[in-house]
Amino acid sequence: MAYTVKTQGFEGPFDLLLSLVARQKVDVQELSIAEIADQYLEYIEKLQELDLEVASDFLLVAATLLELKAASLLPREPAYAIDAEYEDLSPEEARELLVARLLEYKKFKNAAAELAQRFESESRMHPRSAGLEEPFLALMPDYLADITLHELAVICADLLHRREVFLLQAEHVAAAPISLEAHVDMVGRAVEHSKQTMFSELVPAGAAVEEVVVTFLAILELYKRGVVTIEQDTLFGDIRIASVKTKGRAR
Amino acid sequence: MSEYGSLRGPLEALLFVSDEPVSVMRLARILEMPETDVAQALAELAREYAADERGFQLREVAGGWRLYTHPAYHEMVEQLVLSWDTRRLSQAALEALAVIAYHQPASRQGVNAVRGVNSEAVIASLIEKGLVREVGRDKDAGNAILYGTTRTFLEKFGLKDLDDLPPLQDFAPDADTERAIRERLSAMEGPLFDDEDDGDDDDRTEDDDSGR
Amino acid sequence: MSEYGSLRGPLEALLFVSDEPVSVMRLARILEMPETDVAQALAELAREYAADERGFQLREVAGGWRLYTHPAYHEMVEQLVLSWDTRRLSQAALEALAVIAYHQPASRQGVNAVRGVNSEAVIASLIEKGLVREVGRDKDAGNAILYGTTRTFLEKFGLKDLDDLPPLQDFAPDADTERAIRERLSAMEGPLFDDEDDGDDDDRTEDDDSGR
Repeated sequence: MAYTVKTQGFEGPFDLLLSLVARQKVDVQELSIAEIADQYLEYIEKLQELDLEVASDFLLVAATLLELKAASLLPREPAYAIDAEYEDLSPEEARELLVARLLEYKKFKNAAAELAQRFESESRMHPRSAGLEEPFLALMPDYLADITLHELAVICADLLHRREVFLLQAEHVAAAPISLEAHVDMVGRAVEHSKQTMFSELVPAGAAVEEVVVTFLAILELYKRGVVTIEQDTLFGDIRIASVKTKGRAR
Repeated sequence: MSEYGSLRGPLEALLFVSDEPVSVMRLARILEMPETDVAQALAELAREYAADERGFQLREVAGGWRLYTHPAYHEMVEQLVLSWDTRRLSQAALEALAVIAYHQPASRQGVNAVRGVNSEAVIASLIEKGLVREVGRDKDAGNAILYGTTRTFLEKFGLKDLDDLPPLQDFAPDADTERAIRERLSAMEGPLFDDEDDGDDDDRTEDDDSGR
Repeated sequence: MSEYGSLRGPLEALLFVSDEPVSVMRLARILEMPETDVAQALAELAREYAADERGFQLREVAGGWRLYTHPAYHEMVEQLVLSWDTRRLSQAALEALAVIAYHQPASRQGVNAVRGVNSEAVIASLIEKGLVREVGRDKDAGNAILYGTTRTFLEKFGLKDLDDLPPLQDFAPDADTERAIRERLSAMEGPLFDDEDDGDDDDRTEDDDSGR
């Protein structure tokens, strides 16, 4: 699985899930969160030398897997649910829903492959787009009749602008501005300050799923660095995070 | 056939100067001939080019007819003219495009729902490439922008019209794939249905993970 | 004749995409055939087009061979050109003109790159209108022709000189302008299936087909 994630550019969580499914059983409970987190961090470090698009796909997939994982571990509060649709469903129903969505996605993925093929074969045929022969050029309608300088400038600016937007908005990257390191700092400070804290206190009510996931990641990172201890009394229960320095075991 | 004989020259001349597909209607108007005759002559001409192994071909795309070079000569043609538009479309772009093409008018949310991923940037790039455009608003969904494909889309993908798209059903994963997904998706329980033993009509679904 | 048979297809494809005379030498190099064979095949092809009363002709002009529409059909071609959609033309022409005005001297490839589409024909028409002219060659880019604006351009837009062009920064479009431009751009796209009788589809983008 580590190999899979590393070497392929996936088009989102459904794509990755499909691929995993083709290879092995996928049990969200069994996903190794540490492995994903390690790869995630490793990937971020490499970002500069990598194809941004592929990299952002990976980040998205990693974040989504963590999201799935987090959702399976955390209390089933609305904010933690993967998707509102999955709430209040029995495991069987949830699975059926996911199966349906994967099948639907697979259908479009196949259609996209067909489109790619068409695009490819189409690019081997060149239409004639040579300029008109001289005798006809003068006949072209006077299409610049009422054009003002202002319009001309706006059009040029817009062309450049369109291009910039296109170049800057590498896929997905803009959508996830949450910095893991920032969260690590923030959670680290919070824990240090109050000796111990509960996970539910770290994430404000109504926080975005990404926020929850990154906070969760931050805890794991702090644990890995030996800064905090983590305890969870019951499955799906709240998580107690305590600063290692104080060895606080208050209760 | 004599109709064709008299139409061939003019048709060739008109098609030769056009820089976009020309509709039968427009050709008929200029030629002052019934559209049916013109349409027949066009089809005949296309056949003739193919049969004679010409260097160019006549194809019906995007609601009109247009001359193209024969794909066999692509490499040579590329030595003479720089093709300016060979940027390939990413997998993401193709997926979003497929959803919009088949579900149009489609909202961004609709595309997101199918792909399981935010498609805003991808849609923006499809618009930038002229393949997709805003076609309206969904009053029932907070005035969400609705997208559809453009004529450029039809041209770039060699489609006569939207009905020329292969039926979406053709791309539905087969029963085996479906069962595999169901069985393997989760260790929660065993397979729910294990009595679907339809033969494997196509297994393209299994291993076509398009590497990039 | 068999030589001719194997050369005809490739030759037709190459001539088809060229908008300027192509020399026998160049064709021979691409085809990897002796120049004499190529020259013979060209002459043969020209004869064939004439004998078959094609809509186009192959003529040897200064510098090489080039396809032309047959003069017999010039009136029809004129009608077709006159029927071209002004809005489509103007959008394309304006974009090319804007890019050349602000980035001169600009090569065709440069204009293509900014516009994302081929601009050959558009530039030809701007030259014809006297708004754009060749101003030099780019030695670093295979001697590509460089274009700039003309005095006619300055006069038409009431400019003293090029420094008089409004700075582009002033036109970083705000959201509203951008939307307006975008809508205009997509209106230029034209309806999907019928490309004439445009009527007024300028506001088509708003909400006419949002139902579904």
